[in-house]
Amino acid sequence: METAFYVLAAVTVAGAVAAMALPRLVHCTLCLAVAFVGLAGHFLLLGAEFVSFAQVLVYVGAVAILVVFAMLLTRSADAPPAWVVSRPGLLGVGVAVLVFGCLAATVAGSGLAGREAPPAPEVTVKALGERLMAEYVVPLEVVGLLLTAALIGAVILALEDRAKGGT
Amino acid sequence: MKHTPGWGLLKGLFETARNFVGSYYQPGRLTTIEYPDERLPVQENFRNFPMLIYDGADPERGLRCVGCKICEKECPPQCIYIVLERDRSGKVQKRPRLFDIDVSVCMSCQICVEVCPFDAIKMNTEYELSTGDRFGALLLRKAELAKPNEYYRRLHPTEAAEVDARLAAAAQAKAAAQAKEQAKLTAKPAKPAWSTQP
Amino acid sequence: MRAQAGDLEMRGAFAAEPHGGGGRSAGSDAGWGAGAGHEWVRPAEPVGRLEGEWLEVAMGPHHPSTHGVFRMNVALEGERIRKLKPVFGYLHRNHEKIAEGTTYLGSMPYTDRLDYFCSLTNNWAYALAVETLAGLGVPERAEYLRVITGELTRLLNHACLVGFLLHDMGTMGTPLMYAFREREKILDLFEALTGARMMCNYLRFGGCRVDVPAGWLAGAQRVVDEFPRFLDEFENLLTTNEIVLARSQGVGVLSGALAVNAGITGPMLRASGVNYDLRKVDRYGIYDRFNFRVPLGEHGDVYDRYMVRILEMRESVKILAQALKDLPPGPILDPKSKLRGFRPRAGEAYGRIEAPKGELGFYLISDGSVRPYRYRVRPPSLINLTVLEELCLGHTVADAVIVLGSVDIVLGEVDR
Amino acid sequence: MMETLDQLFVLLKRWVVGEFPAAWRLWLSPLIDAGAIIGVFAGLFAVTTLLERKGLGRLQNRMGPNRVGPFGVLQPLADGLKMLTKEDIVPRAADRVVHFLAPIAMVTPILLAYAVLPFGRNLVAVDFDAGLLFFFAVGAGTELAVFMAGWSSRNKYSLLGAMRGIAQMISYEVPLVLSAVAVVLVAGSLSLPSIVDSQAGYHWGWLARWHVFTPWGLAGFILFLIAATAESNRSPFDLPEGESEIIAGHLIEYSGFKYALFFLGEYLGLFAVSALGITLFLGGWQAPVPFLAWVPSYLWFGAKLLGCIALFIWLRGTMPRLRTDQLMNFAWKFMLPLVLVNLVVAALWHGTAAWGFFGAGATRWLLGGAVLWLTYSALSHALFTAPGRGPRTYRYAD
Repeated sequence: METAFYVLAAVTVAGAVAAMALPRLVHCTLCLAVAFVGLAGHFLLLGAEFVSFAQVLVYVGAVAILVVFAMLLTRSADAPPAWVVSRPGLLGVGVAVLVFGCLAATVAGSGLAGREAPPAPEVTVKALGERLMAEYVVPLEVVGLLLTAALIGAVILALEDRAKGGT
Repeated sequence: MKHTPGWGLLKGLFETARNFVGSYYQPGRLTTIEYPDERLPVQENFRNFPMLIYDGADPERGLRCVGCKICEKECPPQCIYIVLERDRSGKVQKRPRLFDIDVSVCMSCQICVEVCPFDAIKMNTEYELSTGDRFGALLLRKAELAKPNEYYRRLHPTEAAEVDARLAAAAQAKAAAQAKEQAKLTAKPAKPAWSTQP
Repeated sequence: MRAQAGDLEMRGAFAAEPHGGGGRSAGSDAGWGAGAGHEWVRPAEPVGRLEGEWLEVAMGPHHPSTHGVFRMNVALEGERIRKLKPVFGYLHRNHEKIAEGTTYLGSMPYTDRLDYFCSLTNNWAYALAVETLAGLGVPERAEYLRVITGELTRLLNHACLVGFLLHDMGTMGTPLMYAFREREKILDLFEALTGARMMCNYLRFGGCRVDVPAGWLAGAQRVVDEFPRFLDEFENLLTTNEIVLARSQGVGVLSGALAVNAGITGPMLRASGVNYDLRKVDRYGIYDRFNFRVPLGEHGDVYDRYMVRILEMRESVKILAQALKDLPPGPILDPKSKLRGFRPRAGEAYGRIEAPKGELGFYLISDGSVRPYRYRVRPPSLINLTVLEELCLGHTVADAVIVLGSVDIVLGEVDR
Repeated sequence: MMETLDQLFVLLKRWVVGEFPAAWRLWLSPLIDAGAIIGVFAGLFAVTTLLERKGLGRLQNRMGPNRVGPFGVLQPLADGLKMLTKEDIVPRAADRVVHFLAPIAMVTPILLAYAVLPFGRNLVAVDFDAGLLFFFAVGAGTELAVFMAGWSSRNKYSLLGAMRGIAQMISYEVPLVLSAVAVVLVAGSLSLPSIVDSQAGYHWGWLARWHVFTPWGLAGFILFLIAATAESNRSPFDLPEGESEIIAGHLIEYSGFKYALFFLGEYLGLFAVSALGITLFLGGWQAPVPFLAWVPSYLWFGAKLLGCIALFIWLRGTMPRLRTDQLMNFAWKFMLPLVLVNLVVAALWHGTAAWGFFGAGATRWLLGGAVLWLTYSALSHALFTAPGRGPRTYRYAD
């Protein structure tokens, strides 16, 4: 299990780094998908089947595809810039390191770090569903409503643009 | 017209199913001829490339062609090449020394057959002519083109019967004319080299 | 458009272009369209915000659905066609100039090769032109034989065309195979009669080359009797298929007015609702003796063009049944006609018939020699093709393919 | 005896695994499963290519392949040899790495999907609690493969093909998943073996309790089949390949072994999605009638799979292709509402399961069927009928 964790971690991190660093947008997207799959592997390793599969379904099956589709439609993926890391980019790395340091220090300083992890509860899909549909049904519905509103809003925006464009 | 959606799709599926089943027992549905194993019968009128007809047994002497070059002139793609025979003194003889047909050019139009006044060139029905040598083997020489009259009769019986009757009538008329002339002049004219045997 | 966009152009693949852009080098800027004097479909620079970039695609000459070596240069927005330029000439064989250098008879086998699906109607149009020029008559039996072979040709052409059209819609060749199955039977008849399946070279000036062999008429009768069954089967297969309806109705609409102005003829014109069939208008040959009707479309879309052809086949079957019944005995060749040394008097003539694809005409000028002084073909395929862009604009790539299919072209005739 | 025959492969594996030391067993068991799945379904792929060519041939009144071996049975072998010996062409402008990875990315997720499918009683590689979700999740990976192939080939046709492919697969995933959700709703489980178990038994001792014999199940099965056809890019939804329009779409620049891999992936996808349809609606490996229950379960499964494949071949030989916009309209405006209504009907069916009065079954059937039929006719009337559309009559001039 240890080995599996390290392999998955390596894949995930490598995918994430490549997604940031590669010059071609298409390669970045594909690497991002690899990172998503790696994350799903971690969930699986933790025994969270449902979350893992949902991760693949949503992130690989939808988010990555969305990016890909945007690329296909715009063709901006064809022109790779010479070098991606600009000076503000380096600044960004610095900020990221700072933030990571802060968070790590906080976590290490809190009481959580030393505590023995409780045994993972056995989560079945059934239990998950029952929770969502009974206890958390109102938040779920609110989220659904919000997403629907966003969807309709996007459609309306696109429609307006087309009307102005004249075609 | 009332049209239930989906019905057209089902009708199409039914039709293909009928054809699927039908192809196993209705010969009209499965028209495939598995060529190298079986062959369609050659139709009598079928034509492929021209051939030269000779009478008797000797392809050289019995050749009906007199080298008049009409076919060479009339051939639309000009695939016929004729050189006449000359005797020792250089005098042109009434038979071809070379008679080549480039079947890579020939378009099987049969015009040479129609314009030939001597019924010397006819259409062959041989169609398995594929070869690896497209320059040499597709240029048919006189020896390859020459076919006996019996062969022609076998390929095109109806047409050959007509031709034979016509030639026989012509030969008879000629013989009659000759006999008349002979009787009148009592001289013996040289027999034309291209006259055919009755 | 940015230079980098050239990445996706199929550079160099268009170097050998038969028309235009003579001095263009293969590696020029964006591959094509940049050459001098070569008008291409590239849009003017700035486009609307959401219009996106146009993708230029050369469909053909090596494309399975261009019915030969035909090319459509299309500019796509997504999959919508914004511009379309037909490019042809890949199969140009110099037919008209060759004909001016050969005898009248010598051109007859070449006409077989114009529209190689319909050699017998090509023969007919050419024979009609020469007969008009030379003042030859045609014996009655030969006229009947011409009608029989001509209508059989129409059957096989239309059957194959609708097969190809549906194949272009993506039916995996099933209707095409059924059409070819029937075509096979008609081709067998042609072979028995004329000696060749496709390059028939059957008609002669003033009649036909050979008379029908024994048993041929019975065979033809059988084929004609069975043909309506094939048509029923074909219509069951796809005529009311919802996908076919959705694909072909309202697609490639050709208005009657445009069709007339563009000189469109044949089933394509009639599908647009214009009643013009040379068999009725000219009554050439003996068509006034037969009882048949002319189906007319209403919308002028791909579906109408499909259905008009199906209905025309049904009418052709009627004509064939009548002609086979009435075929009189007699000679098949005008005694005045001759094969060699045929010299029509000086003058000019235009002979036209209703070929399966439209009005096929031959225009001849004679100077009294054995060769025509001028020889010109009016090819229905080419002229029907001229409205292609009109029909395709605003539709998708998939529609362009079936619109082209419904025009019914044979490149041998388009390029000549 | 029959019990042993039914469990033959399970016992065989148990025996083989048992022969090895305990440390190996953890790894050996999945390896054997994977090997068996790859072997069996690659074999089925070979058989199917032959069956398809033969079947299409007969549908089109042709012979089909009959030259290699008796009745052409060795044709797949010849095809395979041809594919392997062909030159592997990569366009100069192509993105070589992505071009190389695309076929692999196509086949791998599809093979993974087989892990959760129960091919017979106890014959399943992994029984995930969320097996159905796993199936759909890995299936999503093939979309990326289509994109990789289309984009990396650097061909306009392949780009168009990839665009069509992704749009189509995404759109049809929604009705595909939702039609499966109806089953989940009734069976109360995402695990495929338990879904099969929920269809065990017979009404009145002869009518199998398969979901397809309920109104929502029948509608769901048809919708599932349509969506599955679209997901596996087969006619009438073969737009991404559309060889009369964009020649071969995303596959245009592939040759040799890579093309064969795509081909394999496509067929494996077809088998997988058919197997899922069988599991969800056709009772999985259950026998259709009680007196034939002695036949080993995997044989029933195989027979049903072959039946599905035959159906797909039949459809392919008959149907024309849709157009892109019609395809999208069909998915979003027709299938999606219908599938949602079907979900409601399934819920009603589930809710009224306790009805006990005489003729309750018939009433439920009629009610559910009526709701679905009304939705179907209303939707098709609203979407597919317009003035000038539909069969026409023609006038004649004399």
